[in-house]
Amino acid sequence: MPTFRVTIMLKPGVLDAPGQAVEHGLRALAYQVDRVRMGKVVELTVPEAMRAKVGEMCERFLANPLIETWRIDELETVS
Amino acid sequence: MPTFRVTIMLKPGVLDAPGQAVEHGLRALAYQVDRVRMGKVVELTVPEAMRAKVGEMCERFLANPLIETWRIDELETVS
Amino acid sequence: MNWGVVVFPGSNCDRDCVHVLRAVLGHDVLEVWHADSTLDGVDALVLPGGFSYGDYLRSGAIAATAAVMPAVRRFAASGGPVLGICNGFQILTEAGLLPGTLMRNAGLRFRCVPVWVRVESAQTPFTAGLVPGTVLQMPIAHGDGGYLAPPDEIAQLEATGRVVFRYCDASGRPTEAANPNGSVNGIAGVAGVQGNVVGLMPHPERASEALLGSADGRRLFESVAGWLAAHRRAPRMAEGVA
Amino acid sequence: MTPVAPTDAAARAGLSARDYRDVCARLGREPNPTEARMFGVMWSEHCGYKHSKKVLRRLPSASPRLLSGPGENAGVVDLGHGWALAFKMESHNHPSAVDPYNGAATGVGGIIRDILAMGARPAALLDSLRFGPLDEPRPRRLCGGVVAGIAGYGNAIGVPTVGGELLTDPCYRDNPLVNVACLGLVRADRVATSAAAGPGHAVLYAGARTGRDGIGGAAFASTELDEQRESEDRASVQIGDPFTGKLLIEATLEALATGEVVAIQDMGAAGITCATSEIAARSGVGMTINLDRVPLREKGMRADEILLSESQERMLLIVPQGAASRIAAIYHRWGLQAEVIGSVTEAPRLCVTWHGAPVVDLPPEALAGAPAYDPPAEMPAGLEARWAVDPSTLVAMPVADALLRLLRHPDVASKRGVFEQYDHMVGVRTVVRPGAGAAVLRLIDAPPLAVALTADGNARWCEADPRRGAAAIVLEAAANLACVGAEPVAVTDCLNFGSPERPQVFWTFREAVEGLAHACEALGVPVVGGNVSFYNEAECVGDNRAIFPTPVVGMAGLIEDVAQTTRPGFARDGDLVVLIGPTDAALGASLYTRALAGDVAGRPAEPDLDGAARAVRLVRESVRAGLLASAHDISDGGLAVALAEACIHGDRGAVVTVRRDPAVLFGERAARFVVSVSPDALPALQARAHEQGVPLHVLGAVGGRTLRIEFGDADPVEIALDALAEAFHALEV
Ligand SMILES: Nc1ncnc2c1ncn2[C@@H]1O[C@H](COP(=O)(O)OP(=O)(O)O)[C@@H](O)[C@H]1O
Ligand SMILES: [Mg+2]
Repeated sequence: MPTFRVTIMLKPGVLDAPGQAVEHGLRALAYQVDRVRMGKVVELTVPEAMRAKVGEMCERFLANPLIETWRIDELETVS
Repeated sequence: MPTFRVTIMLKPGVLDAPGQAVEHGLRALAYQVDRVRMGKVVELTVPEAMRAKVGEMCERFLANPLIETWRIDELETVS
Repeated sequence: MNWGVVVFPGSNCDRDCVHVLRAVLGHDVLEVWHADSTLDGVDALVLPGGFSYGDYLRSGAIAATAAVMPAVRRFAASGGPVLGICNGFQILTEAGLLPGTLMRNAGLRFRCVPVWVRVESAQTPFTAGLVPGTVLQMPIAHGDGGYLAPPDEIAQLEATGRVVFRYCDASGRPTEAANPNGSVNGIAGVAGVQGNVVGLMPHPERASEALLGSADGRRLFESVAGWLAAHRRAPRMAEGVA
Repeated sequence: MTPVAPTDAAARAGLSARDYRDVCARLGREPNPTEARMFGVMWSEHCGYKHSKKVLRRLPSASPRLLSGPGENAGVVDLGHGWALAFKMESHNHPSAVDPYNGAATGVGGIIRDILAMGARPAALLDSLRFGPLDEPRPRRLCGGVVAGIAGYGNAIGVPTVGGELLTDPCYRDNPLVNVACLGLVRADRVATSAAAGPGHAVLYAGARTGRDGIGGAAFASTELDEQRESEDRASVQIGDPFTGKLLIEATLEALATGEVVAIQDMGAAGITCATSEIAARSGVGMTINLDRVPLREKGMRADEILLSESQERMLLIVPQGAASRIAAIYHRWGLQAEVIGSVTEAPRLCVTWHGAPVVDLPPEALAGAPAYDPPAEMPAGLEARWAVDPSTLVAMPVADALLRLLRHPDVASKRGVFEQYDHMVGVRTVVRPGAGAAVLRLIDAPPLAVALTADGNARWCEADPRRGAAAIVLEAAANLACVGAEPVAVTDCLNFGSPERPQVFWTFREAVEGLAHACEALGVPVVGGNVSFYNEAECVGDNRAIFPTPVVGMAGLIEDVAQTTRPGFARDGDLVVLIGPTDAALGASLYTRALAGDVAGRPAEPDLDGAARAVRLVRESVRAGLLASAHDISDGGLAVALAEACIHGDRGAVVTVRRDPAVLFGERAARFVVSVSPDALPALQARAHEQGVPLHVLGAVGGRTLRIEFGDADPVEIALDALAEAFHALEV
């Protein structure tokens, strides 16, 4: 069965408060960072028949199109 | 400046409650899914000098080594 | 009248709402299970607060897929009064019954504090009995309460009187300091296009008895009976249905 | 019998040679490796109370109100009007040190299931926390993670966290303390038990699936922490799922409401092993368990892993065979697992099979009844020398500076940054919210009854004198309850100490228990349950040493009429400011000397238990009679801090006159109060005080926008209300 990694990030322009917090945290630990963005990953293993539906799953459920963008990568199935 | 994508997933065997809940949601929407795993992504843009430190940042701050594993990929810098 | 209170897995204010509607207001209450497919006999519906499905993925996202939601949509479409409180508000936005979304609080922390909101519109079942400008004190308790919608949507909401509640100080001034979570324009609650679906982050059920510090929230629930009468959706009891 | 040397299996299981011989004696044979591991965990200090058992018998648990005492999962006390409360405190110190968020979150989940096991609906949480100095990075990180973990779990399951404590000291730098108490409400005739299993009954597993997490966690909780172990022990952190925890509460209460559940217990430390052996031992029966029926989360788990897994959100129910499917259906409806994994047998043996083959066969009480030790005790060297120090010579600081420094101190400063992260209102019971003193929760189904809750500890006092200190803690808790008009009905305690194998630590433990016992007897309040956490030792002040002896007390009180409570803040200008209790207090081991001179020097005042009990009663009765406009207990920082707090909470100033003496201003002595009364109510209060033989002094009056302390001489101290409030609210958590 194919496995997909869906990476969901906030749209540019939408305030990424968690990302900013992580940025502060890293600076507090004396690391220099220019920019941090936080996002989610969903790894989906689905029956072959569902392959074509993954985009729809993101659109309808996994992401919130109002504030989020997503990207779908298929992972090489380790069988 | 280099940008890295850190992908953080739960170690195998660690309870993935979010993944289970998402699986439930997808099924409720009549999608067939075999397995769902949830994780986090952190996109870091850091000064060249910090390149070698990214692993340490994960270990010390970005991930919880007790229960999470992480993977670091460098993204082609779009300048 | 007959209220329905939807119980999702992880709802945790359902019993509080039932207590207020039943014991404080003396209304009839039907607990609606998330797997039910009808809302027969319900005059007005509450989606209570909590952490439905753990609020995993996004607050309210998974509950929006629950089996009862089609019935909730039909009820809303037919003009039935629907109130989403806190997590209930998040569920309504995720289900597309209300515009916008609720982001992580600007301070990034869960906040449990009393706040004041100003009633901005009386054009809803839950504010019909209130005068715009009225200041109500109710507690908030949430981590994802920052209201956000695209600028044009916000302009629309403001222009069409669909911003129902706005965070303000005790004297009714909507200041920055009075905005507890970074909501756009200090928006604490909004209504759908028809006005019968309302969502808000503060908890009116926690402010319905003076003993708990405020009884202001009760007025939201009290408004509904009058509104129903005026809109000729006669309460069940009037039809003699127990 | 002939002594046996521990095999590697035993060594792996963490059994000492001595315990291993004991196991062999009880079994009449050597345990197999699986059995040895079960003993290793069940006989760990955390599960077995080997060092504390005998000493704990000293704690009074008798009370006409007691429905279920120590021995059950939590104590249950009758409130009258058909209702009872269940109350219990637990520590999760070691897991929280390793993984602050998950350690604290699972601590909340664990204590909630203890309350649930009594048939009670969890109604409130208290958290008592100790960290190193919060201006250091590691303690800050630990504190942030722990508070977030408690919020993350407690908020999601809809149980309000209505109070607690947060205190800091360098001795907790590497060994934070996370103690959580839960209060549950149950109909007096519906209290559940773990001791009623009968032959033929089905053993029903309910809740989440079993995975590999947290294996050996209980044993881990019983070992000293150090940097190396921190990495090795990672395997044993448990992950909680509050969503499943919430479903488990609702499903279990629904199952209990059928009246068909004969016994129930949570599966916490030592998981299935502990639940099965304890239910069997308490019920005087045996069980046959088929591990193939246990719902698993992972493939390839071994029998001992299944038996010892500490996966969260699981309960074990004993039900009549005929009812099993009905009860299981309730859990299934809530989306949870429910499987019959065995049955109760007449013969008192715990027989476990896996893939058809027997893996365990032993008497349950052998597992459940760990041996009780009599460790050597020895008064710490230098304690007397410390008592000899005169603390009044240690600090030389102007009164105003000292007062503001103390108000800024984390032990005193407002914990708003903490309790605003907790949902303290869900349940619509919270009448008095966190912020000052005890919380008050109304009983929705039995108005106008209410319950007051407080958690208190003072390790400074206990470090200087464990017996006096522990007694004073109980009095402080009672004082907090008195201020809202509540009568103490139940105490639960968490005893956090170093290694009991050190005679000097064990001596302080024994002394502290004596102190708790004396004070509880004086107040006539039973200790209905609690928890002991030993081995709280880590790198601290250079050499490896124990934390301060830190007993923490949770106290629940009954309020007959919720309308009759009062608040700590001054309420009306013109009211008189009155000190109830003796003026003389001690600087020994006070926050004043610890915070301003860095020393725990001198000795705390000898608590006058009888006098304190009378003072507490006087305040409680006066509150109930509506005599007092405000009431606040005097604790850390003494009279001066209490006066400042009463001003801050009431947003009103005051003018008082006292003797110019640090001991009067900053000295500490339990069960003293700052109250305010209208001038015409004063005679009535004085009459009552006289009747009860409680000292009472009118210090001054409420009013103005400053706290003005006069000494009957030329230069009074005057601090603006805003300056006091700024200091008090400065704490960033
Ligand atoms: N960790 C905490 N969690 C929740 N509430 C807390 C915590 N720490 C302190 N509080 C609350 O802050 C107030 C003051 O705490 P404390 O000074 O210990 O009270 P007191 O001295 O009256 O026992 C109390 O209401 C207490 O419940
Ligand atoms: Mg205190």
